[in-house]
Amino acid sequence: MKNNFMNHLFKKLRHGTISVSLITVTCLFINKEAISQAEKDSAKLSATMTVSYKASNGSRSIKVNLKRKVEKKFIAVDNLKTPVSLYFKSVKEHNPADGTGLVGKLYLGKDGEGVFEIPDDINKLISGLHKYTFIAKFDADPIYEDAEEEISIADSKITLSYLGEDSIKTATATLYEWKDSAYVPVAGAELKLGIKRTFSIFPIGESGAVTDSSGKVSADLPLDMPGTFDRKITIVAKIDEHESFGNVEVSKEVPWSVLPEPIPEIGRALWATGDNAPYVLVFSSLSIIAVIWGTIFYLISLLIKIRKIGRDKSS
Amino acid sequence: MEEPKKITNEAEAIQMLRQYNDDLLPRKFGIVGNTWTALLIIIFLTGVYCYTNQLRYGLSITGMRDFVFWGIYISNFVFFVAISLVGSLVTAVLYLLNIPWRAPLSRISEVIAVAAVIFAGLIIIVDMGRPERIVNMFLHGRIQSPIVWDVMVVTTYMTLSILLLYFPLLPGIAFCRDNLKGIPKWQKWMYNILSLGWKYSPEQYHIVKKAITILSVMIIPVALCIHTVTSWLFASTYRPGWDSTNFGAYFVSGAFVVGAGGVIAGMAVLRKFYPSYKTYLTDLHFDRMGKLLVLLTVVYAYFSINEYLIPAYKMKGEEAEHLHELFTGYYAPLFWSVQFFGMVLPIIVLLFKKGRKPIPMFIMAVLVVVGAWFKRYLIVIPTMSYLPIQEIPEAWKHYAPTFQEWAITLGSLAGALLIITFFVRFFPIISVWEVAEERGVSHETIYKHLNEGNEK
Amino acid sequence: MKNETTAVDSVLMNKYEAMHDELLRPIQKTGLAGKIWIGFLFCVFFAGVFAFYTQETKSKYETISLNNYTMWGIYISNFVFFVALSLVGALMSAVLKLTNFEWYRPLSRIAEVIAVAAIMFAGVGIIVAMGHPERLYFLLTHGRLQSPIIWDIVVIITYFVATSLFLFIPLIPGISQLSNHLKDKPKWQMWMYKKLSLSWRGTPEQWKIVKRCITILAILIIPLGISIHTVTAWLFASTLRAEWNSTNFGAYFIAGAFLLGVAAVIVGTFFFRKYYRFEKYLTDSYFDKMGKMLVFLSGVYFYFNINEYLVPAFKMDSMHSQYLLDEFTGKDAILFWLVFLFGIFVPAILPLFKSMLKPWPLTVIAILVVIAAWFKRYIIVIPGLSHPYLPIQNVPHSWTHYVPSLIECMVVAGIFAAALLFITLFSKFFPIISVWEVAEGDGVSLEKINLLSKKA
Amino acid sequence: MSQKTEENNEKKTREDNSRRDFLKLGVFAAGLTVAGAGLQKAFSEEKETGEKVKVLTTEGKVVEVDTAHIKKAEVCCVSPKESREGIPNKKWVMVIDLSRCKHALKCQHSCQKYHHLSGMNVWLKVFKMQESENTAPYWMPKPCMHCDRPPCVKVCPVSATYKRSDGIVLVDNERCVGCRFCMAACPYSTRSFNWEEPELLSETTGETYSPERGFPQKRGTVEKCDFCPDLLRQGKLPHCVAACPNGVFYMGDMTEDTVTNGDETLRFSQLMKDKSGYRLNDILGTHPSVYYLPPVNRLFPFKEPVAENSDKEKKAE
Amino acid sequence: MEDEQKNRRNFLKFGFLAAGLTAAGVALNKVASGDEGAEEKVKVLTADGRLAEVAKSKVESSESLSAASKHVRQGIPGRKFIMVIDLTRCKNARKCLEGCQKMHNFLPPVEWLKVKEMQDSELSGKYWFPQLCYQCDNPPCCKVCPVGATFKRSDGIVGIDNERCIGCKFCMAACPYSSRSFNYGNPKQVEYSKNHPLKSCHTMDPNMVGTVSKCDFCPDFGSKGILPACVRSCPNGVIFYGDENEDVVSNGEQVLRLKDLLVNNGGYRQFEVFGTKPRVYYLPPVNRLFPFKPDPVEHNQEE
Repeated sequence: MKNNFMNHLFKKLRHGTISVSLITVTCLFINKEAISQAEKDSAKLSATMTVSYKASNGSRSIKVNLKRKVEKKFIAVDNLKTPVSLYFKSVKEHNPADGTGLVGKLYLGKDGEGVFEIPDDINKLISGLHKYTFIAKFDADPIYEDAEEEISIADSKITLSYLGEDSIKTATATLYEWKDSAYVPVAGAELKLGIKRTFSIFPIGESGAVTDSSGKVSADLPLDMPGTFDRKITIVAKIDEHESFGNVEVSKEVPWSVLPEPIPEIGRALWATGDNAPYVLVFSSLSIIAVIWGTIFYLISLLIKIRKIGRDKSS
Repeated sequence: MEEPKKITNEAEAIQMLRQYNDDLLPRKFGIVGNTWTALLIIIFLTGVYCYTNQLRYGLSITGMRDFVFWGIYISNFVFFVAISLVGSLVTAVLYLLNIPWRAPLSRISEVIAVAAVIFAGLIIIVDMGRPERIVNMFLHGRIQSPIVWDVMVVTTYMTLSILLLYFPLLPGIAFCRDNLKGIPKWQKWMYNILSLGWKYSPEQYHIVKKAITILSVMIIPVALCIHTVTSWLFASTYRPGWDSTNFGAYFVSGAFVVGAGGVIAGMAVLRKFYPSYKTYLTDLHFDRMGKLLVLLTVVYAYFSINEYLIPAYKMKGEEAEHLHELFTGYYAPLFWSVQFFGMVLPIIVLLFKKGRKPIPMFIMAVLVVVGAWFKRYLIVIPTMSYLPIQEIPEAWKHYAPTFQEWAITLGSLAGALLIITFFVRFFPIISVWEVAEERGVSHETIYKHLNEGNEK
Repeated sequence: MKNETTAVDSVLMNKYEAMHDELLRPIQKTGLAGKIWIGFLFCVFFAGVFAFYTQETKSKYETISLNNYTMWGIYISNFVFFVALSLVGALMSAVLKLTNFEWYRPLSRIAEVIAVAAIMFAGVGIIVAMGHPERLYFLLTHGRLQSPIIWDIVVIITYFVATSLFLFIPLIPGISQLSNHLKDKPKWQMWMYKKLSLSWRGTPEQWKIVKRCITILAILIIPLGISIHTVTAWLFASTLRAEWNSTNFGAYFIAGAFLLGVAAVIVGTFFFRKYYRFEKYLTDSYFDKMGKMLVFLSGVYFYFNINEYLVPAFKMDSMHSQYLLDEFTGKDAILFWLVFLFGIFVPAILPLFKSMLKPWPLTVIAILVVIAAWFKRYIIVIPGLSHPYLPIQNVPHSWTHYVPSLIECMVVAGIFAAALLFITLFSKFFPIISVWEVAEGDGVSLEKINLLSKKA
Repeated sequence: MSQKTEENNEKKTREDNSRRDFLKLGVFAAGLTVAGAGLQKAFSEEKETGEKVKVLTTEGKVVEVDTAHIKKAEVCCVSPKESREGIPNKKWVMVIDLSRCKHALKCQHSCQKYHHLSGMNVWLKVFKMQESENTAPYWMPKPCMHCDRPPCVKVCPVSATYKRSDGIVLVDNERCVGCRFCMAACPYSTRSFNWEEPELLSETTGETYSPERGFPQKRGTVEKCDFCPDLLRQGKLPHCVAACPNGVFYMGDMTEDTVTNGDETLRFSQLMKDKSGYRLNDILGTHPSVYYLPPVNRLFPFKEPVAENSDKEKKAE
Repeated sequence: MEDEQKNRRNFLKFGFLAAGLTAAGVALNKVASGDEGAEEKVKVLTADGRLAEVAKSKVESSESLSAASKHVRQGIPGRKFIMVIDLTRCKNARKCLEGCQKMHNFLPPVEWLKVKEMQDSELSGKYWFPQLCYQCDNPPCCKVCPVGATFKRSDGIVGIDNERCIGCKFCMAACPYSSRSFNYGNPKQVEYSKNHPLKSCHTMDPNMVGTVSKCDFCPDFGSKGILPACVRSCPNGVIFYGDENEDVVSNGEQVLRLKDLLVNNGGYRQFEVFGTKPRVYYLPPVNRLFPFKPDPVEHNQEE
């Protein structure tokens, strides 16, 4: 049913846009020709692709970064013309050639970066595997040589607990890895605790803390840290760029009694919008205008009166 | 130089009124007048052309850039607002003070005021980056902004000035309608419409008198407001040189000076090209206006001293830089010439009786007016260059108006003069009935005479 | 025609003869009420002298409540008040005279004597405020031309001399009359009259000289009056303090001074009229005119107040906001708004009603204006001092709130009493209305006036 | 003509935020049932390129999709009306650590680039400052201060510039009448004016205008630093903060009391206490939202730049 | 305590005439300064408390006993005194103030040197701020003085001649830093001054009733290369003092290059915007040595 609907949709679209597509192709062709001219002059450039993995509260994403070396310095690639494709290696039909197993395609941004968010469905699908490998690659770019990069991630899990009754409020995080069909605590891994803020995570506890034998790290929360206006605060536990787990992050919203400083209201002020002018100003200016323009209209009525008198007399 | 004698004898009065009317009816321009008008039209049209360029290419055709972002348009605007105050000065203040010699001057000053205030409004639109959005002023006007206050008072003042010009003009228009022969149809039609069916009836006359009194009382505070608010456009900022509580009074007093100068210049020109006006614009008028100009200039000097000496005594940070530039720096030549020619010299010359003759008066008046224009330049422009200016091209630091900017500004000045010129061409520039009234002619006699003219 | 004028003359002559007699009455004898009044003033004055003696001999910590932050207290604000009051001489006798407002004549001497008393005790008031009054002569030996205080001293002395002359010269004919006609007076008094009359015989040469002196003084005294108050304003405006950092101060002070002066003359006129029974000469019509003047001057003063307060209030920078907010809504608000109400709004609005232009109501208004004017100076000088740029810390609590001490109040009251005493005693020795000036105003010739004084 | 449109289209496709692309693709891949009407509307405006990709579905099936559909919808663009309200429950604050600035000008370049600023208009300036003869010269980056009592907003006659609840002062260049009073009123000279028709960079043509982004610019209107509210809405740091190599800029939300320069996250109040934060010309009572940390123990010795502005000057001439 | 005071007193006495002029008072001082008794011997009290006899001409200050003399008005030749106050080190110990009060013989609540609690804006950190006369190079106080009682000297110091001061207090109104005091004549103070035998050549000691006084940068020490009282009394080395011409300042322990100190630590002057050009620089309170603690005591509550 679903597929039918989609196919129907696609067909309809294809018919409607053939001519435009043709032009696009021509245009691409012209482009390509121009570029191939350039290719003749110099060989394709080589670029280094780095791929990193991130799991945040169970949702996964892959970040692709493309750099190239110019005079011993790495700079971001901002002119990759072709999209980067991401494949999931464990899918049986995986075939880079015909695109099977493709998770997605994406054009890199100007900073040479792009993030593949793994869709929920695929995420669910691969969750059971506990070990996953992704391949990012692009080919046939007019400027850059083809590149391919693979990343393998072992399954891990962070649990986050919070003890907030006493005057000392503590957050504890435990790191587990999947070993022999069960999650077991990991010791000696650098596990960071923090509080979620708009742009970043405010670190709490000692910096560089590693998990103990039971896989735990704990830290006290600063008691004067303001939470949200609805009395909540989000604590975060994460590992960064772990060699086998990648980036894993877990957050938890907990009740918090410290309210932020209220945002000052602009109210009726000189610097407010026109509707919010101070009453004194509105009142005084309107009254002055009313008096003066009232008189002006009275004077104009006098003009009319003069005219009326003129007419009366002449008639 | 005695004041003209009062006339009580009716026959004499009628005789005099006849003479007045013959003398004062508008007439066709001679070659000089036509050349002058043509010249003004050319300058004005050049300005208009340059303005269309500005509309096309934006304000980039001007010499203004960030940092010095208000240029001669704004200083010209301030100048126009200043000169427009003369209407309220001569017409209203002198009227209310019962100064006996003011009647022949009132219409000259009022037409200058109207022309100036119209072009003040226009030039501020010229200065806008987005003139088509002037409508936003009404859609989204913020009462907190001094610009909105300025828009309100300029409109109000314009209306009041036009009314103050129009009310006393009614009998004059009617008289033209009835007595001008051999004029084109459209002109006749214009007089017909504008005279509002004026029948020289006492009721109408009474209404006019009443309206003039109301207007005279009302126009003074509005005139003070218009210039005070204009000064607040500057004084409400933090910039050195503008951050002054004195600005209101300083601007108003300066405005009276330039206004009086404008009227004197107008009087001298009219007297020169209409020899018959000598009877009305007598040496007495020049003498009195000369004294008035001295008084006004002295008052202006007082405010100028307060304006410059108090900060100069303190020589505070950025203000010191500003004052040094004015007193001894880049702007010093202009500054001292303006002070000398626009203030000191007129005071000295006009203190002497010989200085209060038409020709020296005319020269002094022109000096005052030109000095006043540059004074506004000095108020507006130098102040804008005292914040750390870096990372910008050298050319941006020193403002110099471009040719097109000058053309537009001169065009606006020509436009204002054009209004005055056309007015002189089509309407009596001296109010017959007011002059007669001043000479003690009773209202009844005036009606009688006017009716007689009507019958003719 | 000629008969007619002689008839008018004789009526006038009779009038002035009667006036002479009546004017001599208060000089001839003093009633009980007058004696009590003079005695009372003497008591207050001596109390003030005693208070000053105490202040100078005892520690100033105990006697006055000035401190390192509020270093200028009511002595200075009172000084400003007196300087303001002294401007009335320039206004009433000179400005009105030069602008041909003839009705000033009977009031000129009242105004002049108020001016002399005020400027005299302004000088005394400033000595009282000094830490080392005995070092006053240092101003001569070590004077620095750069200091506004020196400017102030110079203009105060000049103005004092000029006003005294302005009081004395028109008085000469009057004194000669007194020495001719007064009877039963102690020898010294007669001797004084004789000496002071400078052998006045009323010859045309003498008259000519007197007239010329008066004209020169009338012209001289205006710039002097303006400078004395402007320089006094600059004492404040030349500092870096936010609350006084205003280029508007000169004009603002002068406008206030004129308003205060007119109010003071109204009060003086009222009491002289009432207690010397001069209703015939100081008629209701003077109150009518003075009331209108109050309205006009309050309007002018209002204009400068607007500039003074609204321009910084629009910006509300941290330097100004502290004291502005204190004045608008904070701890000084009640005083501030009361002063505004009685010092500006009441005199601007109430005299617009005809019924308020009668002597009684107008005097009440004028007294309110005078009191408000005193507190206005208090507001200008004192509240701002408790908001310096750097915070006030670690000082006794009393240093942050200035409340004048008893000694200070007594000294100020003493100064007031002395000024009033001067005015009262003057009126007990000299005619308070200048007969010849009034007569001259009515068109009586000088020979007649001479005749008059001889005849009587 | 149509070819050009195609090119633009193509370019746009590449420029667009890839995350959105992917999301959309994901939607397709999952074969989610989306309301037909909405989809149709979305698709009817798009053109196919003919290039196909295959995607894995949840059932493990492969579906073929046209690349043209791997394209996100319009960049989030807030309407002028919404942009007047401000991001709820936020109060932005910036801290500039003067001891770290070495005039690298990366902040300025990034700002210019991402706001598509052309010509001479610079939103973020880096000034050489020296308070008095004996004291040290230092570099001072100067964005708009986003004052809590903005003198520019006070004087605007038409509410074209306005103060939002989150502290940002914005300019709506569809409302601005170009009177330049705000420029006169601003004691920090942060505003610039579009004196001529701005050289619109091609990627901005056809973009919907929003006061939150400031482009495309319009001739005869005022513009200035806007704190990048479009990024703030997405929880991203403004361009200058992200671009600075030395961590000079800290950005944060006052209600959260933290600021970050991307590398480190600090308590705002603590930072103010420790480093003696101050505001520029605080005495004017404008209450800026930008705080400075004094140039004490500077990380880099002060060096005058070589040949400053030579190219710019040329351009202006 | 008493010993210490005595020592200081002795120290002060050094260089001054001890006996002859004690009783003579102001008038005599003037006379004394006039005559040139070149070889007249005078007794002076040395630092260690002994009396010594020296030729009058050898005593530097004897020529200039009257503050009105030209020498004092000109300043110490070749000097350009300068002060740097490091706000990171101040913890409101108030020892500078005590030292100053002892040295210059005045009693609270008069403070020539104030320690204020400052906060630059609502959210900025609080800090302690020692504030004294800034000896501005463009002094607004000197501008307004009607009799030249306060004057600018070549060594940078703004002096007051309290024998010339007429007590109009205009200089106090003109000073934007409120750093001047007026001697209203606290009875205790009057008594104290009366009993105080010495009259410094360069300073306004003892305070004279009805005149203005203020921090004077201790020029009589400066002329001998001794640091001012406040610098020496500060336990935390907050205040650095020196000669700008030598480009070196010292707080008693450290000796530092002036330019380096200012440049490295972001030195600034209070209210640069007034254009007064103070000779006192501050180093901003960044990374303060002592956490800010509000002062529990309100000082000088008694008059």
